[in-house]
Amino acid sequence: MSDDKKRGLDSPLRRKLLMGIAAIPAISMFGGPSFAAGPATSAVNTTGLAVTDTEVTVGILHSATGTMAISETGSIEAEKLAIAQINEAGGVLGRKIKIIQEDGASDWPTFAEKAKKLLVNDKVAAIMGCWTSASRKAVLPVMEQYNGMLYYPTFYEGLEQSKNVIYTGQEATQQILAGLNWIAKEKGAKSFFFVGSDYIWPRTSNKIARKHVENVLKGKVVGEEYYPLGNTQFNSVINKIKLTKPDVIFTDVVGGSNVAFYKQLKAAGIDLSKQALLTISVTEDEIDGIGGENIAGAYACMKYFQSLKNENNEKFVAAFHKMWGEKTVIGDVTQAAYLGPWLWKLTVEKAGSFDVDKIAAASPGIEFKGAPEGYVRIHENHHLWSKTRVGKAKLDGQFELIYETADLVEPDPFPKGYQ
Amino acid sequence: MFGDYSIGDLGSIFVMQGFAGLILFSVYVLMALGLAIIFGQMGVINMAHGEFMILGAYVTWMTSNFFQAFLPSLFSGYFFVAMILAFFASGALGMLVEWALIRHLYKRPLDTLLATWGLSLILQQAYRSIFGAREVGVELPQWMLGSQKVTDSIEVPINGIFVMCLTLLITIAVAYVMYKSRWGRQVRAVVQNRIMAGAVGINTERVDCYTFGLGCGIAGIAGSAFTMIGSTGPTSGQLYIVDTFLVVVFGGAASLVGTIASAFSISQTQSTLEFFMSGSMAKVLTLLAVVGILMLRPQGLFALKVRK
Amino acid sequence: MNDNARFVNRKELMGILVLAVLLVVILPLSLDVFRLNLVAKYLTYAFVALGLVICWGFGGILSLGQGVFFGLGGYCMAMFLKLEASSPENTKIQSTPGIPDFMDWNQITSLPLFWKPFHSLTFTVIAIIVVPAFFAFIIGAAMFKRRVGGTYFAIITQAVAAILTILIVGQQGYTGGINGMTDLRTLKGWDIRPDHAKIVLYFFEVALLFGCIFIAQFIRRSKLGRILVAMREKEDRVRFSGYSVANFKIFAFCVAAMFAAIGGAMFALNVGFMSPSFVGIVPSIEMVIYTAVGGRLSILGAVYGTLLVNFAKTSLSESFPELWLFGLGGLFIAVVLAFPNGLAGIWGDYIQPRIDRLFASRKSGSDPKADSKNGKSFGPVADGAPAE
Amino acid sequence: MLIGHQPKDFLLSVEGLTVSFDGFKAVNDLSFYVEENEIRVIIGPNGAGKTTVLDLICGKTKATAGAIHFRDKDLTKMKENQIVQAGVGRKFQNPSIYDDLTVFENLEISYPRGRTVFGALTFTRDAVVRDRVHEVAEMIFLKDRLNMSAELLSHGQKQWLEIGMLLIQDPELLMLDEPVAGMSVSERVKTAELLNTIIKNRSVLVIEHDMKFVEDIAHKVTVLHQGQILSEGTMEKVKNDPKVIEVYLGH
Repeated sequence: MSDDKKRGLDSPLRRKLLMGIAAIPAISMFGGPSFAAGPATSAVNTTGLAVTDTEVTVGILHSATGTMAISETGSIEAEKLAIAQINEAGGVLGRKIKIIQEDGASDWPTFAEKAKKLLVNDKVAAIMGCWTSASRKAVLPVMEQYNGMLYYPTFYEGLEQSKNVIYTGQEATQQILAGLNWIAKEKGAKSFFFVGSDYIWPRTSNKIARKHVENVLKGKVVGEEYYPLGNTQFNSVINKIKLTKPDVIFTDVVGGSNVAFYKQLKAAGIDLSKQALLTISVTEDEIDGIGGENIAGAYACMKYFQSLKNENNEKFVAAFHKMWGEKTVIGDVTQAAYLGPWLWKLTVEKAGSFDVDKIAAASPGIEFKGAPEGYVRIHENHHLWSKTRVGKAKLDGQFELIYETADLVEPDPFPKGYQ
Repeated sequence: MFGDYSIGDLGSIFVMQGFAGLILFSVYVLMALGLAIIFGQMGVINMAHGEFMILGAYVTWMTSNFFQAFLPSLFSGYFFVAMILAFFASGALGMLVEWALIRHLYKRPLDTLLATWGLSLILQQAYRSIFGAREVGVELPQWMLGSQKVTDSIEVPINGIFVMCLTLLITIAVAYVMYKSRWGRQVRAVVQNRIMAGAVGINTERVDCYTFGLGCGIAGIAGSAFTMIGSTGPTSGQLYIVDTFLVVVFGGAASLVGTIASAFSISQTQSTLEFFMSGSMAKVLTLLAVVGILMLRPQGLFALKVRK
Repeated sequence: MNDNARFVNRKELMGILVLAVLLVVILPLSLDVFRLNLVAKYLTYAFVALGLVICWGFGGILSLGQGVFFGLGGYCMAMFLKLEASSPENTKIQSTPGIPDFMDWNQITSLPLFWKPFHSLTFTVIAIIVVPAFFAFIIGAAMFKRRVGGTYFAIITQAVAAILTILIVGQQGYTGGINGMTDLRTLKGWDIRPDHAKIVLYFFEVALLFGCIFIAQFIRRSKLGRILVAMREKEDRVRFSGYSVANFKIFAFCVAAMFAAIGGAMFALNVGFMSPSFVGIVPSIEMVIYTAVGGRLSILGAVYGTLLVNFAKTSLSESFPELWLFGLGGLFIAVVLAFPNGLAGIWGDYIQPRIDRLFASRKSGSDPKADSKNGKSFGPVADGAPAE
Repeated sequence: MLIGHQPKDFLLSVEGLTVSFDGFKAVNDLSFYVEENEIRVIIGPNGAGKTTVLDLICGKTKATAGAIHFRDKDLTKMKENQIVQAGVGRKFQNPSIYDDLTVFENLEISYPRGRTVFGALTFTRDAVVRDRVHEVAEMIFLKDRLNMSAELLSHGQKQWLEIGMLLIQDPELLMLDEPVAGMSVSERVKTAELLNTIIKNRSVLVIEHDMKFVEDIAHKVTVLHQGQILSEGTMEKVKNDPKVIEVYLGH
């Protein structure tokens, strides 16, 4: 444990250094693999993208500053890692990937502005980016107007589908339903208490969860509460939870509020080894701030945990740690962000072109067997087929895999009966 | 909504809810005390107050790491050391800021607001560069976790009790320093008549510097205490700033009693409302009530009528 | 002295012309459409800064809640555009076609009553001006009649900004929540997204901006402007000269609110969406810094200050996102400590006198007395004491 | 309406006026009357409540009890600007002028026209205004300083400017708080001369310490002590009042 804590002192500095290195096109870091001469540029790029005979430019657009930097740092790291690996393996159609990174500064209009800059000025072939729904909603019209390609990593509320976006995270039904089924069966849960931050993702997720609890599981939602983003006082809702004694607390609290919520829950004497709690908003990244001791015993419903035991994941975790520091944790979104550049590479190679229209058309059916979460495939609706998993938080901040769906779950961004 | 519950259940919930209100009250007092000293006594609006608090939180985090690494046997007591260090770290930074920045702006209170806002941006970025963009988790000693069972159905969180005791202690200390000690008399003398105070031999510059340092130091303690209930990240300080200012202004800036009374009324209103409606609406209604009352009574709850 | 009574004097006219040449000729010719659209976005903040010059610079009333009015104006415009973008054909995949998408997501099945008037452009344009002005009037009347001022007013406006943000985010079925209103497309059937539309909108906005500059200039040149300055300095004296100080403050605050609202509406048009991230405390304070950098007493300075800070923000954050926050923070401190009159102060103290000397040596025939007088009141009151 | 109506029409009647600050009664049950065209001087030791009385009349401080009637208007219920518009002008102890404006602008702002927001916006500097400003400027010895920024004036000139600002308002009741304080001897003489011209055709309420000056101008003197009237009457009568001698003049 003391080991775990010491890293905090040295890792940011070290991360800084490493980031600086990574900013140099990754070729220098990996010793310059030889790039096979690819097909002629005129053939693979008919729309004036920033593609030369040796290089293709891709944008990374996340918040490096502001309140969201806490969450988005992992995504930036994962995307840089994936791109470095792709370059090491020979690039895309014989071209090395060059990164232009922009800072969305946790501000939605800035995201739109930077997205536009990446597409219009820099003519990037694809953008890996966005984290919050709000930033994606701001960027989406820009992507559609200027015909860009966005790889969006976060699990989100659904109700969206675009030719110009590949959603590498799960949409709400994909993430939630299997988890609810599991906990209802496993714990015999009949009553649920929902706590969320007050914005669209928790509200939509809870709406879906409520319909599922009431209509499918024949259970009851005994409370549904929302707090403003950044709220730090949860004692009142904790009292309500104590009053209603739900079988399951279902949470989608985000950001700094998360930390306050679990600390106060623990302090109020709610023992998560006895009281079932299912969260869809806490990944390994969040536990870093919450502290493992405050959340141990809670269940999280995700598609990926750092502790997954498979060959792909072990390689991924090792590479990630090599690049970003041994103790950097990897959460669900970080893994989904890692998928973005790979899926794009595979699609480009299948389409034989960087043109956005061709990539959009070629995307459905693309399979990525090297995904750390296991096999994934792009659906016609541009979301991913993926498994849903339930993990139990441990003291050391990792999750222990408890349950996973047998098959890939189909993404359903406009779920019938849940709207 | 209460139909399904027994009288006993409801009773204990109301007790616990009252306690939740008291915790919120303590948190508000702790946040606002430092600001009340600075704003009330010096008229300076310190927009970087939240960042001084977070400095205290980071100091606590570093202290806990240090104890875990080098003095694991004393870990259970590290929190007290951390609070003292937090006080001095934030206080020292505060005095530095006073000397370099605030001192030149006493005649322009609105400008201190802009300058300290700039300072808060710089501090946020500094935290991000030094400690990383991610939040840090501060590990607490075992005895500070969990809750104390009072009866079968009534439990009170230990960290809540801790915050309340701390608040009481600091309030008494501040009251003593401000109203009983020689130094407190000097501070008040400077507030009432700077020129006269200077003329009778009070070093007004030093008094200002220490006052600002004291306010920031208390912010540091508050930040240290809040690692028990909240998050520690580069931008966490901003979560507190509006609430803090409203508590101080609502109380009537120059009055310590006012600050406490206002913290009490705001926290009780909010925690009561929270029980009957969603947290978001409770917050909106509380803020609206505060702003509404301030419009009717702009001098705050406890301002004295003075001869101008 | 007679010159003083005129609405613009020669030097001020020169200043306005220079700005006009910059905005109408130089920038459009030298920038591509993307960058020009960025300038258009920055200029929407210039409206707010201009309003702050009147209410903070002249009147001494510092509002930290200008984002509220920017937001109200922007939301009014965005509601109209959103309704137009939500025609039944565009929204046929929704369970209730014909209402904005976010309402559909929140199980709202019919258009709320307060949305209905926003089908009319005329109503919308009126609302953009009237709603924020009315709101400012209520706040102003409540505060100024009871003589709340200075720091108290600043903090209360800040709280108002916080309340409105929480409300907009919380009532997402009616407001679009934290995502805001996105994907705005057409204005009366005219697509606002393509490049040529952006250019038209840019010029329209510049024209509006000059309209506001002239209004601000008119106010400053009128007796009302002098009363505001007098009030900032000696509020009591103004009262005892027979003026109702509160009414003048309310007026200044309302004008500032209207300017901010026009800026907000132009933002919605230029950028194509509106979100609560403009309503809160952080953007409101940032808008104050634009004014401070330009010089809080200078009408034209507000425009230059806004452009400068935003250009710096964009270019610095493109290359050094971390440095940017240090830079912005440092800018706040530097402006307050070293240059309380901002760019206009630097211009008036250092550059203008040299130019004057240059001119004076060339044509000694000009009236030196009038010149020095004008120089002073233009370089916007370079010697003026800081507002507070 | 008949109750409390004074048999004789005073310009200003102050009755039972009381104000307390946290229990301390700065003015205690004070009554006095000022006639048309009367020059009344209020004297009294420091802290007697002189300035507070002026503050109460002009609305700067609100009375705890009592009434102040100016003609048939109850000033205690009016705001400062309304009181000014009713015809009461006030000069403060320290010169209170607008440093950022020129002398001309200082006087112009005080010119009683365009006092509403809209009026101020549409106010034009026409010949009538200019002539009046020049006329007043001449009276207050600042004719050739009209375009000067007011902050550059000397202390005495600032006092004159403030008097000029009152003059241009043409109030029926003029209240002056220590108009010659801090002036040089020559300025004092000029000020007395100035006051003698401007007090014609109006009532004046003056607070002053300079006894010589008081004797020169006062029709009637009121002596305040601890918020109450100690003595009232002609200078002669007051000077010989033993109570007054004890608390004030004797020292």
